[in-house]
Amino acid sequence: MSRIEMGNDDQRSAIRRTVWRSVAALVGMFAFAFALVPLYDVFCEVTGINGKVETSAQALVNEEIDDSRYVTVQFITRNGSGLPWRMDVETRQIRVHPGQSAEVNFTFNNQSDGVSWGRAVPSVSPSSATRHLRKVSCFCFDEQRLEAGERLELPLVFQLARDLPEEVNSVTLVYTLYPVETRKAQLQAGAKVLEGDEV
Amino acid sequence: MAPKVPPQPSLEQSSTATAAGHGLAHAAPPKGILRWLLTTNHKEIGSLYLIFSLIMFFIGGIFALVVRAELYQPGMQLIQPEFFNQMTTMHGLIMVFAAVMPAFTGLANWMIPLQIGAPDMALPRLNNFSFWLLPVAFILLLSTLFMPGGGPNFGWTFYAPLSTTYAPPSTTIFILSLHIAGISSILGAINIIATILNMRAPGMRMMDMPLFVWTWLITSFLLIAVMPVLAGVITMMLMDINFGTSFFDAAGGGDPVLFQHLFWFFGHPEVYIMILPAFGIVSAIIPTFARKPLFGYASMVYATASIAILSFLVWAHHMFVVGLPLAATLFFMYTTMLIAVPTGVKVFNWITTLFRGSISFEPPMLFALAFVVLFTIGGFSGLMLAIAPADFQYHDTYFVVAHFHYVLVPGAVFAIMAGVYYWLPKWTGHYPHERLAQWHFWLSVIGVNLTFFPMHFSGLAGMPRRIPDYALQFADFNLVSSLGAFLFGFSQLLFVAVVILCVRGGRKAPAQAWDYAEDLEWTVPSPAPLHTFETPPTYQRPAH
Amino acid sequence: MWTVIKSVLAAFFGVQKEQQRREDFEQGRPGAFIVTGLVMAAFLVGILAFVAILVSR
Amino acid sequence: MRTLLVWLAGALSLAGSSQAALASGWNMPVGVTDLSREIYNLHMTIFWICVVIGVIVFAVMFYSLIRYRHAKGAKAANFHENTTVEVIWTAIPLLILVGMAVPATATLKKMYDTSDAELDVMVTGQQWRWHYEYLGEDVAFTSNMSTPRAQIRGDEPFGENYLLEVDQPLVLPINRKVRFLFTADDVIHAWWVPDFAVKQDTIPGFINENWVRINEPGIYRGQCAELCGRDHAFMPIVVHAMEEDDFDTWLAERKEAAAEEALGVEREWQKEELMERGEAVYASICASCHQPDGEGSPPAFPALAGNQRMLEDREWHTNVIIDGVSGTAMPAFRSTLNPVELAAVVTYTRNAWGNDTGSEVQPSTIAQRLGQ
Repeated sequence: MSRIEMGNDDQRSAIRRTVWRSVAALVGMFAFAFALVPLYDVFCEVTGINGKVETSAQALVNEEIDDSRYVTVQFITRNGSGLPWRMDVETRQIRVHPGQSAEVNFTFNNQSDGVSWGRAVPSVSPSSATRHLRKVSCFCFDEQRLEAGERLELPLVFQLARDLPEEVNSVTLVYTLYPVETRKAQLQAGAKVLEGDEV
Repeated sequence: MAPKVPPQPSLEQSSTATAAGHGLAHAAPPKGILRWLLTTNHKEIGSLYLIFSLIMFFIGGIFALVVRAELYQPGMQLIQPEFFNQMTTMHGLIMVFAAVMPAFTGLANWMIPLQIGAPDMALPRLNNFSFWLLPVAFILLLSTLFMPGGGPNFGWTFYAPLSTTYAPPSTTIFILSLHIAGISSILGAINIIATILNMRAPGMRMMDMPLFVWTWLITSFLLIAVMPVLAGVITMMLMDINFGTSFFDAAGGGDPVLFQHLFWFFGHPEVYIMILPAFGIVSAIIPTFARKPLFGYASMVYATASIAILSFLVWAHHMFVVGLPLAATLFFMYTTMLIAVPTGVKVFNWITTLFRGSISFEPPMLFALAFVVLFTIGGFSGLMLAIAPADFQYHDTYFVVAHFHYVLVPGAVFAIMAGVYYWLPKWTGHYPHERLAQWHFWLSVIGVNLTFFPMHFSGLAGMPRRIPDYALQFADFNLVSSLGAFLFGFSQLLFVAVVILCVRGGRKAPAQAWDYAEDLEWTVPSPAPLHTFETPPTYQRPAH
Repeated sequence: MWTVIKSVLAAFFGVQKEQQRREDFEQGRPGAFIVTGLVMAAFLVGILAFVAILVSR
Repeated sequence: MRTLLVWLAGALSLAGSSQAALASGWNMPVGVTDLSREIYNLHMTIFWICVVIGVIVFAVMFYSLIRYRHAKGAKAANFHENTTVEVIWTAIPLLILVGMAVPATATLKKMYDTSDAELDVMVTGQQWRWHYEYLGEDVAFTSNMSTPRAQIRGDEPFGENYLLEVDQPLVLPINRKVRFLFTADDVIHAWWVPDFAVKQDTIPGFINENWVRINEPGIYRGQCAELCGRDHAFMPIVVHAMEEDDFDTWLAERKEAAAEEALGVEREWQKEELMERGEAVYASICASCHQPDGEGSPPAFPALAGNQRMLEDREWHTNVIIDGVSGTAMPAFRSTLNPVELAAVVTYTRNAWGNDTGSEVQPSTIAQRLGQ
């Protein structure tokens, strides 16, 4: 009907080329949107945005303890909805020197008559401290399973790096307890049984 | 050197275009409804887009008036808060995705082939498809209002987890309709890029293209870059709601703030998608009625491009209060302030175009001038919002509502109306009724300012946005805003009247409808026949 | 190369002499301009990010 | 032209009035902290810069529109570029922007410095109320809007502080640096008190910080600033700032009251007592979703009146209130209500609106269930 459909092969192939390039860009951008999810996590961990912390254990770094200053570390536990657990921390706050490692115990108590899975989601404030917090061991790395009425004590071992910014003299660690969906929990339980681990 | 052709038709074959349908055998188009369902003609599809967007403009406007009626005085009189939230959400979604964007796409369909001397869009059948996706998308979206639990009620920005864990059941339909609308925009953008890059009249280089074509080219690139990101975000929402993932749910290790980053990575370029073509329209109208070439054509192109690039670097200025680290806040504050520079360049260029011109005030010019003034005011409040410490006070208040309505209503919407008045003679062969158009203009200008100017004050005084009821100290501002909104809303009926009268008759317009208008569309007869430029014109650079 | 950088810089500012622009466009190597533009955009981002991080310390 | 008049009128009305008059509701409040004053000054500086630029730009524009009218026979010039002018009008705005960025950066740095706080308050946003906890002080309470629904419906005349009044205001000392920790239980809210220039999103699962040092005692009001669902407009913030001594006294009294309440867990409560207390708790905590008549607003908020599952299974009923229901708006009240309040509200909901189970729950039972 129009010029395009009537011929002019050069133009038609040029148009086709443009279209394919656009489509490639589109697909790329769609993939990029999903790639942003892990990228964002990496970015957050590197920069400490949003108090997101490493979700896996870090090694303790042997560095000289900075005796010249104290940092107050506060621990706050919160309950998200839907998990019949009680979460306590043995102390609400401690004072540590940068470079020093510390251990604090948290207790979890399943108050229902059924087994359930939970996860403590960590958040750190101020965000400028996040990069300088090394967690050697934390209950928040894994999902926890508690039998009916079971009580579990788990430690948090951490170290504040010596290069913690000068102006930071108090760091708050918040743990919010959320239920892990049953379906997901069963899958993982199954996997663990297969691996022969103690469940 | 302005990229214009001389006032006289300079096309060898312009006479061939005069008589529609001659020369080449055109198959007889199907009659009635089928003709519109199956049309692949860029002019007919452009009209469909424009009519669709006008209808949606009124539907979104009715939602806005419901909101303003409830806010007329303190207390809940007319509707419930749940419904209020649905109204604000729907108003935003409809105006952004169903009114402003399709209106620009409609203008692009009509005018880009005419302005570059192409016989049609590059992909006519795709063009038809991308239009007909729109009614499907928005009928779906509107139908959610009648579903149990109501329609989307989480604001047009649909922040998680309000839009996921706590959303009404209809949210899945909302996501589906947004996907369809997004596909429509993307297909439209591909078509426009393919047309502009490959189908310009022989001799027309990129830097000879009218600014409307340039701004649309850049807008299309923005669309291709960010609509897939929107699609990605809503897909993640869909998975969070229906498949138990937790992209945005802290309980499963996700992060609600990630949603906002992704949304605004789409959302801020989206804002420019709605304003860049407006720049193009105004840049065509002002020189025409100042009878003087556009000042700084090249810098207009560069400014548009740099606004587009910067738009990818400023998204987090919508999120200054979510707790970004200091360095991020500073970075986004600086980039946002930087956008003021190319935007300022544009305004200065328009005003310098007026300087020592020979200015007349036909309806398109009135709207274009109001655009320059009122958009600039919106730009000023935007600059204030960029100052991060002050934004902690402005954020999510009516000050923000005032800001973006100044940029979008007397900004984008006035530019669309200016464009419609400017090109109506070309579309219908008649000039729009001047008196009525002037009434429409003045009532709109007064209505817009009555509605949105007091919002600056109520926002500064501390009124949060998206609230159905407010404290007593905001009562006076809201009363004025509501009266203004009804004035503005009802004066748009005049616009419909002008358009209908213009289609039916009126003073006959020649091919060169406006004395100094220079782009290629003015070389084809008015009304433009169904098929134009079937033999490509040879573009001749004007000698200013 | 230097003229390319100069032209791109001028474009960033949104100013360019018509004469120069004409020459650039007649040179007919859009790729060079686009690449330079992108590099300089990245450079700009780098500078701003650097300033932001520096100031926030 | 009319637009310019409107615009100028607005600008002049701002310029013409004194700062005090400005604070009375046309402009951003100056506020009662050093930072809020600094932010106000930034705001006014950038505002006046915009006004000056606006006046110049629009003056040139309107001069051109009037002077070069076609109707008056103006002949158009033909120039369309001038590099010098273009460089100037790019460079000048750039300099102005740098000039603005410097003080803005300085203020921002102060806003981010939360170190050396003397008091920590944890602020938790919930649909649709605020929960405050004085960290390390064993004092915590929920703050609900106290404007009666009848006023909102228009059945009663508006009170003086319509929609900006709460049952229990947050009490803060003046002259002390108070650090806020923000989080939320359900969706994102934003805690905002304009007089402090503090606005911060509260995000479920994450923690945010901000701080305030109030200079003057008084009552300061604000609102939630992030759309959080149906009653977003109805979760105001009221802060009562006291002299330091008064604050210490208040805090001591609150601690004592909390301790006394804890003792109440031990004793046996009469059903009437529980019903009375439960009615109060229900009205302030539950009624906004489940409605005062227990009818709820399904599907989001189920009805409690005649709810079979709830009436048949007292333990399930108690558990839902203590632990919440994941993926819904029902939060865990384990730590925001004490055992007495929990027992009272369970008893009340089992016996109100024709729910005549006759059963009651003692605070001691709840305490045991909570492992206390």
